[in-house]
Amino acid sequence: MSLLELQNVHAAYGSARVLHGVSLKVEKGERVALIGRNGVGKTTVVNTCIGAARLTSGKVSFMTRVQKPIRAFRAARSGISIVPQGRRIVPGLTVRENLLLGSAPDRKGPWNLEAVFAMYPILRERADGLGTAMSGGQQQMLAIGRALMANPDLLILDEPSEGLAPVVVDELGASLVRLAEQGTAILLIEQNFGLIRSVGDRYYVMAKGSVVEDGRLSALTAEELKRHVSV
Amino acid sequence: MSNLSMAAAAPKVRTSTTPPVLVVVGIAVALVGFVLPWLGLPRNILSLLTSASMTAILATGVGFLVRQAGFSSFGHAAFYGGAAYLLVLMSVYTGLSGEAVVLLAPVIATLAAFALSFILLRTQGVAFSMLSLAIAQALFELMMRWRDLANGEDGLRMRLPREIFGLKLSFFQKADTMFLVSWSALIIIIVGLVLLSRSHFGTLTLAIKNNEERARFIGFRTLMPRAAIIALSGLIASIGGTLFALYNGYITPGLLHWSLSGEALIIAIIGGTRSVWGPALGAFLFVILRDFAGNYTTHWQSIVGLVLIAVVILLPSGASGAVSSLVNRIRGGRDV
Amino acid sequence: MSDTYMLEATGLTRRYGGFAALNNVSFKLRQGEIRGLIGSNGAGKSTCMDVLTGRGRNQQGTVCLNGQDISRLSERERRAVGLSRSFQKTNIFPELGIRQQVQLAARKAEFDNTEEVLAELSLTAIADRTASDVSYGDQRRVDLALALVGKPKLLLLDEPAAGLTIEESLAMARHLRNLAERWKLTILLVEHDMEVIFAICDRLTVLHLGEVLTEGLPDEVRANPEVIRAYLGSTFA
Amino acid sequence: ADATIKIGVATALTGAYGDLGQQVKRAVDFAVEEVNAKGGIDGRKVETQYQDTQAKADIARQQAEKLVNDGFTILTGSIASGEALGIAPMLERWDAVMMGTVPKADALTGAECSPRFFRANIPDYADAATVGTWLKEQSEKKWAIMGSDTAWGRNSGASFTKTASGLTRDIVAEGYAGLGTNDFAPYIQKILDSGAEGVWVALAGRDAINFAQQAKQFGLIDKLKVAGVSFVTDNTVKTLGDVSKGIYGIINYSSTLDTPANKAFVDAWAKKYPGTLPANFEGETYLGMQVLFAGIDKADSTSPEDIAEALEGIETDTIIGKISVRQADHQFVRGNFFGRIEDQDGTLRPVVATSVAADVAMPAADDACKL
Amino acid sequence: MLIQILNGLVYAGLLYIVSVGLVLIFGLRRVVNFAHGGFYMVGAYAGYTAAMVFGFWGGLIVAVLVLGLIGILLDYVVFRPLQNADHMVTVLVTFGILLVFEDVVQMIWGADTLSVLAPYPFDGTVQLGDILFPVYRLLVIAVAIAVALGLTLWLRFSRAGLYVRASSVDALTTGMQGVDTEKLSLSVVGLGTALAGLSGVIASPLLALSPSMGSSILIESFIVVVTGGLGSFAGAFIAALLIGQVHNLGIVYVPNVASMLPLLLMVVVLILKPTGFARSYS
Ligand SMILES: Nc1ncnc2c1ncn2[C@@H]1O[C@H](COP(=O)(O)OP(=O)(O)OP(=O)(O)O)[C@@H](O)[C@H]1O
Ligand SMILES: Nc1ncnc2c1ncn2[C@@H]1O[C@H](COP(=O)(O)OP(=O)(O)OP(=O)(O)O)[C@@H](O)[C@H]1O
Ligand SMILES: [Mg+2]
Ligand SMILES: [Mg+2]
Repeated sequence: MSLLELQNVHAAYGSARVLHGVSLKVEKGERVALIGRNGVGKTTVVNTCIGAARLTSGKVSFMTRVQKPIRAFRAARSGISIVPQGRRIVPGLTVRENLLLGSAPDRKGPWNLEAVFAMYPILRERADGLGTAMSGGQQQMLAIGRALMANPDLLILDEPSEGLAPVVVDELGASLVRLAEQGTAILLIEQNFGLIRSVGDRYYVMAKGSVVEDGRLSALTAEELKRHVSV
Repeated sequence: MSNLSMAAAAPKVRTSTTPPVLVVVGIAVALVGFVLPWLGLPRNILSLLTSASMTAILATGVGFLVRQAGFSSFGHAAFYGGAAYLLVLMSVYTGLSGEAVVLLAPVIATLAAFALSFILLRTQGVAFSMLSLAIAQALFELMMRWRDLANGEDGLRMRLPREIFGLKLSFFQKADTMFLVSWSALIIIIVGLVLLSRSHFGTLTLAIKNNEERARFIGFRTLMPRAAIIALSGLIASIGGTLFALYNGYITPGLLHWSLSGEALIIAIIGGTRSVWGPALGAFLFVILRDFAGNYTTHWQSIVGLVLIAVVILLPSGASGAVSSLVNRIRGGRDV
Repeated sequence: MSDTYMLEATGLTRRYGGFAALNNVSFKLRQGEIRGLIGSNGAGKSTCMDVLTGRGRNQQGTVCLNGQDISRLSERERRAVGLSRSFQKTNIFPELGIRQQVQLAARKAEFDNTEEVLAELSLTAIADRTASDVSYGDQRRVDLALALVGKPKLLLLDEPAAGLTIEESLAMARHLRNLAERWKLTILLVEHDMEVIFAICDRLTVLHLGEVLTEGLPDEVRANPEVIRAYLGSTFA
Repeated sequence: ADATIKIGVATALTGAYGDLGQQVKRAVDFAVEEVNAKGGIDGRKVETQYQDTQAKADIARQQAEKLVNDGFTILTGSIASGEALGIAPMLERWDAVMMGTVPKADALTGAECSPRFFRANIPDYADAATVGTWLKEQSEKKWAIMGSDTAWGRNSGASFTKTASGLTRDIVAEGYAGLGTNDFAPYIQKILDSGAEGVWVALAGRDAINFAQQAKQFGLIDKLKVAGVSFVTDNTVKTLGDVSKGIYGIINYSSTLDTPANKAFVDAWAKKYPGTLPANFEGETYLGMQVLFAGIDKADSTSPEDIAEALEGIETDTIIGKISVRQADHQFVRGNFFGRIEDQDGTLRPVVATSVAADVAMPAADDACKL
Repeated sequence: MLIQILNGLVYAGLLYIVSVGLVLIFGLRRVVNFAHGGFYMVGAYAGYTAAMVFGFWGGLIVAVLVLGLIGILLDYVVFRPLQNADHMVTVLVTFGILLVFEDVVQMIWGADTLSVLAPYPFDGTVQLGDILFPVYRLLVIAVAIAVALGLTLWLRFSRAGLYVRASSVDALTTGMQGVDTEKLSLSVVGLGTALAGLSGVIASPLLALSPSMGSSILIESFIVVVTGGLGSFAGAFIAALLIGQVHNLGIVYVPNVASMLPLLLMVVVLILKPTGFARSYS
């Protein structure tokens, strides 16, 4: 069953058209990487799925259900959690509250406050401090933890390695792989080759608002991958 | 970096230059204003336009503050009414010449605006609005309660010599002649503000409005420019108030009341604060609408309210925004 | 290299309540040096930049630029003596055009090569667009452009390569190296992208839990087991 | 004699004094309809136009000017004194004439008097004279004042103080509340704490109601003798019901006045506005219209200047008897009344207890007025 | 003196109930809702009319329900379509609504002032020391405390409260966590206006009803909200307490400047602490 499917999606911000026919699909348990240069529209793909960019034509479906109109909360309720670019930690809430915000009481799974704290101990230490009063990388951990709290079927991460120390990126890669092995599908938007390679299985390459290529990462050499990202 | 990062989307350019058509229309409107008194319009229309142009000056001041500094003042009546009160009080209590009184009133009001700006600038957003409201309202209460000075809610009559600036006082109190005065003032103010907003100072204050901290980090002082904008906006409002007092010869604390400040802000937003001339346009529309509604029904309040809601919802960038995009569309351009 | 230091920071400290985000950190930079400042998340790197540039309150320590004590100067005055920075959390003027704001930043320093900076950061094509309308990566480069124009003497960059592709990061690294030589810039670079760090830094300072863990040549640091454990992990060791 | 007589009514149709403006409108409509039914004045029909002033002086002035520009040069309708004070100085320049029927500020027929302004109702200083006659007979020695913090309220308080001290009564507490005050509790408590035996109230409209309602809850109305000006109106009674019973006060006009002319008026009124009796300001406004029409008739002209001239010194019969318009200050010289809210024919209403004759009720004209 | 302080508490209580709805709506929609004064007024009138059929308490329930519905409508028709517009625009729309409401109320109920008697069993007085105090006034204090407690507990400790707080600062992110923010804001705005209705009915035995009653209390409640710190419930509570006292004691001790004191208090607080007593939901 495809958890997320975009069919020939065109999307815009106001009158500025950004996506020109994007089709992609994430099946249950898959690990998919979405790559491309700055400004090609990767984040816009995510934004379209939560209604933050305007879908002008095409279809977006969660769990094979076509979304119309697209509303942010539907994604979450269909089991899709997002680690947004720029982290979007909610100001005024404590770390714990930010995490609780992400939890979905009616979804079962291994993730809860304790599990997240175990993965990122710094969050436990700071549990009652403001989420926004942490360093950039710590906030990134919080954003990832928050997304996991819902025990998602599909985890979308928009440049999660940004601002993370190399060790932490390594750990993130490992934990994403573990997650995938437990059955959570992953859509990873990244610039960091190491992370793409260690997590991704299939890939899509975007350029100028459309998907220009897709395939299996294992079939790509490092050189080819580099080239794709630079189109 | 080697490769160009190409934007995927067609560039969405926010026009920073006014289309020439608009400039031409603007000049034409300004000129038409100067011949209006000779067109034999009914007296009521002319006196309506005269009050509207004073309101327009006030709204221009308020709108400029929104546009250039991002502050929605709920207290500009303090400068408008304050200047009017200064003028009348000085005319009653001091032996100053008529000319001095007329010139000093806006000057003092502006200095007050400048001084107050340092208090106001400690806040932003809604708190700024409310602080300005509180200061203005305190002035209102003062004029209301200090009966010996300003005669409370019954108001005060101006006492100026029969002639000022070599002109008969009645020149300033008749609609046809006063219209020329206030219209000129309005045009000068708008042209001045347009020039100012294109200058370095204009860009700098816009930058400070956007991100005050970063402005400091690229090496600019941020307090003084903002204080200057507040003072300037106060000056504009007080010019309007001075003209009002001169024209009416009679003032009441209503000129200081928050509802007048609120009205000015409404007018500015209806007119659109993205352009310098928007609030003035809004003032003419608003004053004429209210008069029209008042002539035909006592439910002018509902009508004004409903029109306000409709305009604001249908034209979120205000009347001037609508005009601009209309002009653009006529010229075949894209909607911006 | 001369023996005079361009920047001398001593005893930099910032506390939040009882917690010291930065605790008595000292280091010195030579003229023309590119210094990498690395360390795990929350180590205090951004805080260190803040203290150097006078951002925020309750900071201790002295900062000397070319022998002049600038600890008491405001952000604006520090910029005037040649200290310029970029931000980890994008900090630009969203409503202004990209060229417009870069020119504004250049103005104070009577600097007229804004076009060059725009071109080198690949911003020329989008220079007339409003900053809030470009992608996140583009905005990060606008932030960098604001720091670069005006030929600062000392440039503090907080994760300039974050969100860039590897290609672009390396291009940026080369570009910085280049600038440093041409303009005789001194750079303090915070970055988690080790390719960038190892490509251009002369020396590295490693922070950990608000204190200096070690300082040295890139290769020394890279081999330091403590740094590997606390920060680098397997990939770069 | 063909032109119509155009009366412009600039009054508070909305806003805090909206209820008073509506009273003025009802009375003017009534008077005009009545005179037109009789064929007009000298064959000229009377026409009216209304403009809303919200009781704000600056708007009032603009609206009055608008009316004048439209040819409605005979003005009336001001509620707040400030409105009339703003308009009066302009009347000559506009070539208009104005009949005030509600504003009570002394200055209107004093320092700020105008050759084109006439006043039908009773100014503050004259009310004070009426109070004296009543207060003499009251046994309470200690009085408090609860006034509106406006020129009118302050004036009224000051005149009461003067009258009271002349009669060896003490003022033990004084409070003046701003227009639109919500909570009168602190004032009420202050009065109760002061040991006053009576309280003089100079509040109007919503303030009067608010005060009365809250004073009742604190037991002040039951404990103290309460009297006031503009307090004892049909409106207050209608709103307050039993709360208002027994309150004393100056009544400038009451539908209970026992004269044939008034009876006829009240009957006709009840026909036009079924189920209502003319209230205080309705009576006073009608009175003003009666005299105005007489003036126009006498002038035999629609020119404001002629009308003003004809009104000066005119003497005519009205619903409250014969009255004259004083030449010196254009004030109507007329009687005043003191009364009490009582149950009459099963309804509560202000009932006249004492009538004060014109010579006592209307002290001499103010020297400050130079016409 | 003690009685005067008690009177101050009563007024503070009233101000608090009026203000708290403003705080709620401001918190969620970032809009200073001028229409709130109108809702308060409509609540009072609706309660007045409904009371003729259902009695005071029935009227109270009707008014609260009617106002809640109006709030839901308001959110649906105004706040939601305008959520991406400049906040000032939305503020002006609410101002327009206030104007329309005042006019409509005047059309239906007339310009005359109306009054409502305190309901049984709160219509009497109690002996406090040697002074009689109206029981109804004590009830106002009690209602204010109940509202304060209820709201605080709800926002602090319930899941819905967490959602409200989150969505007030970042609706999109909150939505991404599976919260239907639009439904949430319908109910919160509805609750806010229902509180306006409640305050209108509660106020009516104290204050006379007139079409201008809304605007006359609006500014004072703005002062409370801003002094307390925008969006802060605890702040509003403290500010209402303070302003109630300042207002009352001012009238007693410095009557000539009493009307300026709350304004000056706000100015001073904002100068010393520009964010008011508190920063965010607390
Ligand atoms: N406003 C604040 N209040 C409390 N603690 C803070 C605040 N700002 C930062 N901190 C803490 O100070 C420490 C240092 O933060 P800093 O931002 O300097 O880290 P950093 O080294 O830049 O990390 P990163 O690589 O993740 O950006 C962190 O533990 C952070 O949580
Ligand atoms: N709010 C907006 N309004 C108008 N255009 C926008 C807006 N946000 C993004 N764009 C444009 O849409 C295009 C795609 O942006 P998007 O953020 O999806 O890129 P991206 O691939 O995620 O880039 P990055 O790697 O930099 O995050 C860019 O050209 C950008 O300029
Ligand atoms: Mg992106
Ligand atoms: Mg950092």
